[in-house]
Amino acid sequence: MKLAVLVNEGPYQHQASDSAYQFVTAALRTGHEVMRVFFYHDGVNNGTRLTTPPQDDRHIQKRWSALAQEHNVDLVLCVAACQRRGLVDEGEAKRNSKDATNIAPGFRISGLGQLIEAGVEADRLVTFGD
Amino acid sequence: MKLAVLVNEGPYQHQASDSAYQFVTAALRTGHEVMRVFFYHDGVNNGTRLTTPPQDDRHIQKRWSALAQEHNVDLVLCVAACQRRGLVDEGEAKRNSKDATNIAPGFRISGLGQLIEAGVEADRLVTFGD
Amino acid sequence: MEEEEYQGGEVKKFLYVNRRLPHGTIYALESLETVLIGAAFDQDVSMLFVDDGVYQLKKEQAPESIECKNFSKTYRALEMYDVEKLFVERESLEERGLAIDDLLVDVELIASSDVKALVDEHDVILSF
Amino acid sequence: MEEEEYQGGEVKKFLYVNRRLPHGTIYALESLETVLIGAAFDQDVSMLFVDDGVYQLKKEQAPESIECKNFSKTYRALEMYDVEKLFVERESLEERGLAIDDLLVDVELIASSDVKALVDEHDVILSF
Amino acid sequence: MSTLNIINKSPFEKRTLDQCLKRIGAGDSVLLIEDASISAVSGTAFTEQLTAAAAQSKLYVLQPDLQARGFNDASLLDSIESVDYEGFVNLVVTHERVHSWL
Amino acid sequence: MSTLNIINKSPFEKRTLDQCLKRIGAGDSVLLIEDASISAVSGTAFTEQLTAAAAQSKLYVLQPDLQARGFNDASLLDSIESVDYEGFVNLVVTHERVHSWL
Repeated sequence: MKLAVLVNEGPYQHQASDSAYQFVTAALRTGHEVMRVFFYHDGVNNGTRLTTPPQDDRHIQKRWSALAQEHNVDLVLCVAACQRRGLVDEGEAKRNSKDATNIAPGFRISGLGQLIEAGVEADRLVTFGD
Repeated sequence: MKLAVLVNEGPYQHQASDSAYQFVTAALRTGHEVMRVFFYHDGVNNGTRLTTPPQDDRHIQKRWSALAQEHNVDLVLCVAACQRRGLVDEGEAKRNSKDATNIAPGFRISGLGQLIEAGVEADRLVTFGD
Repeated sequence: MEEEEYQGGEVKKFLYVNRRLPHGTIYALESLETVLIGAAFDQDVSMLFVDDGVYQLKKEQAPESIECKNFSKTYRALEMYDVEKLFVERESLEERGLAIDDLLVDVELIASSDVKALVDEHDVILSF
Repeated sequence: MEEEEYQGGEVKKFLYVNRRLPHGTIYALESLETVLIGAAFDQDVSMLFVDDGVYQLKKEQAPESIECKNFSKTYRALEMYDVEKLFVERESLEERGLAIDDLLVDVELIASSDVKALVDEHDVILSF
Repeated sequence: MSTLNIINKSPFEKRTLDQCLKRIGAGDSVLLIEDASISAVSGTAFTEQLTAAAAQSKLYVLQPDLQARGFNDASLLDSIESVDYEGFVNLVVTHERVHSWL
Repeated sequence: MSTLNIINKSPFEKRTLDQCLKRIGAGDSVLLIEDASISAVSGTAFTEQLTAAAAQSKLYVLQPDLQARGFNDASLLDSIESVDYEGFVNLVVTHERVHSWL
């Protein structure tokens, strides 16, 4: 079956991103397709490459980036939410005159339309939040 | 009286940072000293200079930075919380081999000891969170 | 936003469930942004206000008092985007001492016991 | 952390109020980090576990199941940091079907009606 | 005065109001801010509980938060006093300690 | 099956469990994850409510979340079935839609 996932909270503060990750890997293990993980609200904070969690802890961003690379999962950060929270890629840096970027590999910034599209095209949409 | 404030949530997602800001400005207006605002948990996300909120909305980071400059309020981001969430200054970038910084003017990154110190030295500590 | 186009052709029934107060968190505002995009994509969009979500439609909101954006007028504009199906749960209003006259827009009142049937009619449920 | 020193000399009584479950949010873990720093600063530190906070002390936590850090053993190490005053509200345990034997560490049980007196003895209340 | 207790969540959403009220006593005050401000409005399912609590503790509501959500002082329970941010600061200063029930 | 309802908050902290249960019906299921997992443990103040709910809807708990918090399957109410993440995926697939009560 074709699944899509929505993540509404940032890494570490809430379990939402952990639960979503475990759900996605279980779905892939059992032969389902995960066509997109859409990050909204504080969820966009999962997509920064600037975190340095304690060495004995999980690295949430790297885990997502690896999933994108190994299983071709589309990781999309909502552009409006990124602008409010300070998530920036090359294009956004240019558009909004920012002097740095912080987006992590495997993530892309796009519009809310990508969430609606996921809702339409996936057989099921599962939301993780606070 | 000497006051200190603790902010536990990031900008926009929760009202905590707004409430803290309004409280601090009211305290300054009424002749009190605000010796420190300590940002913990997702609160550290208030200190990124990379946000671009909608033009008709308040700019939470700039508002805090202006307060630091105009009233000499000490804005401290907890270093451990910063590492988990991806808030980086020059020193942290060097220490953790990051290729960018995102800290905003007027904020500094330091240890949790600064929160304890605020608790000891201020006459009252007021917490804003989720 | 030029990228916001969807050529898929398929139409699904989206139900946006709003259960939180406005202003204390951003969910009400960002949910509304999603509703507008969903409508722009020509999807079939309904909104359900239950629990503290009914406060989102309260008249006379003045968040200028806390220097926040007054997005409550956007609910009035939903009609222009063909979002016409706004459902409000009667029991949620009553517990809060609110009546239909306290609301900004015309809504359809439903009973708590009708919520399941409404949910069952929809393909995708989004609750922030 | 070399910067974590406080030379002020003044000692205040800090009460850490823990009201949330571990693992669902980071508050329990980051609260514990604050407690340890507070103790290292030679402040007078007490901890109060009420409501869902009592679950923080539950034996046999195994967050490896969700790939999270098992910080529950840190509660056992608190004694070494001279954090010896752990208070647990009896009613909070009872509502949750828990008994003192379910807890990782020795604690002092207090009644709900004693919480105010405990709070009144402290200078700074931190609740995450 | 003893402790200023701050509550910021709606009692319809979270149980914080109950959890706070049963653990405070003489000399303590409660300030309702952010989403908790709506509990100060009369005629809700929590009116009775708050009226009873007001017999024991002094109750305040942060007026700008109430106004943001579409209510004014006329909607308030008689036993609850409305303050602005400067009044909030004054409450902090006049109590011995502050307890935010998060 | 109709709707898979997901709850992630403790019923001692938030009222989500009540709010969900009163609005679902025949054919609907409830999955308790994250902090909500502890409501599946027997002998709590919510045991009676969940036992009653199980007569109407199928109730599940996410076992890894329960284990993280120090409980195992032996602590569960008889009427609640324990699933792992693959079981979670299977529930999503076998219901017509998913409703996360946030």
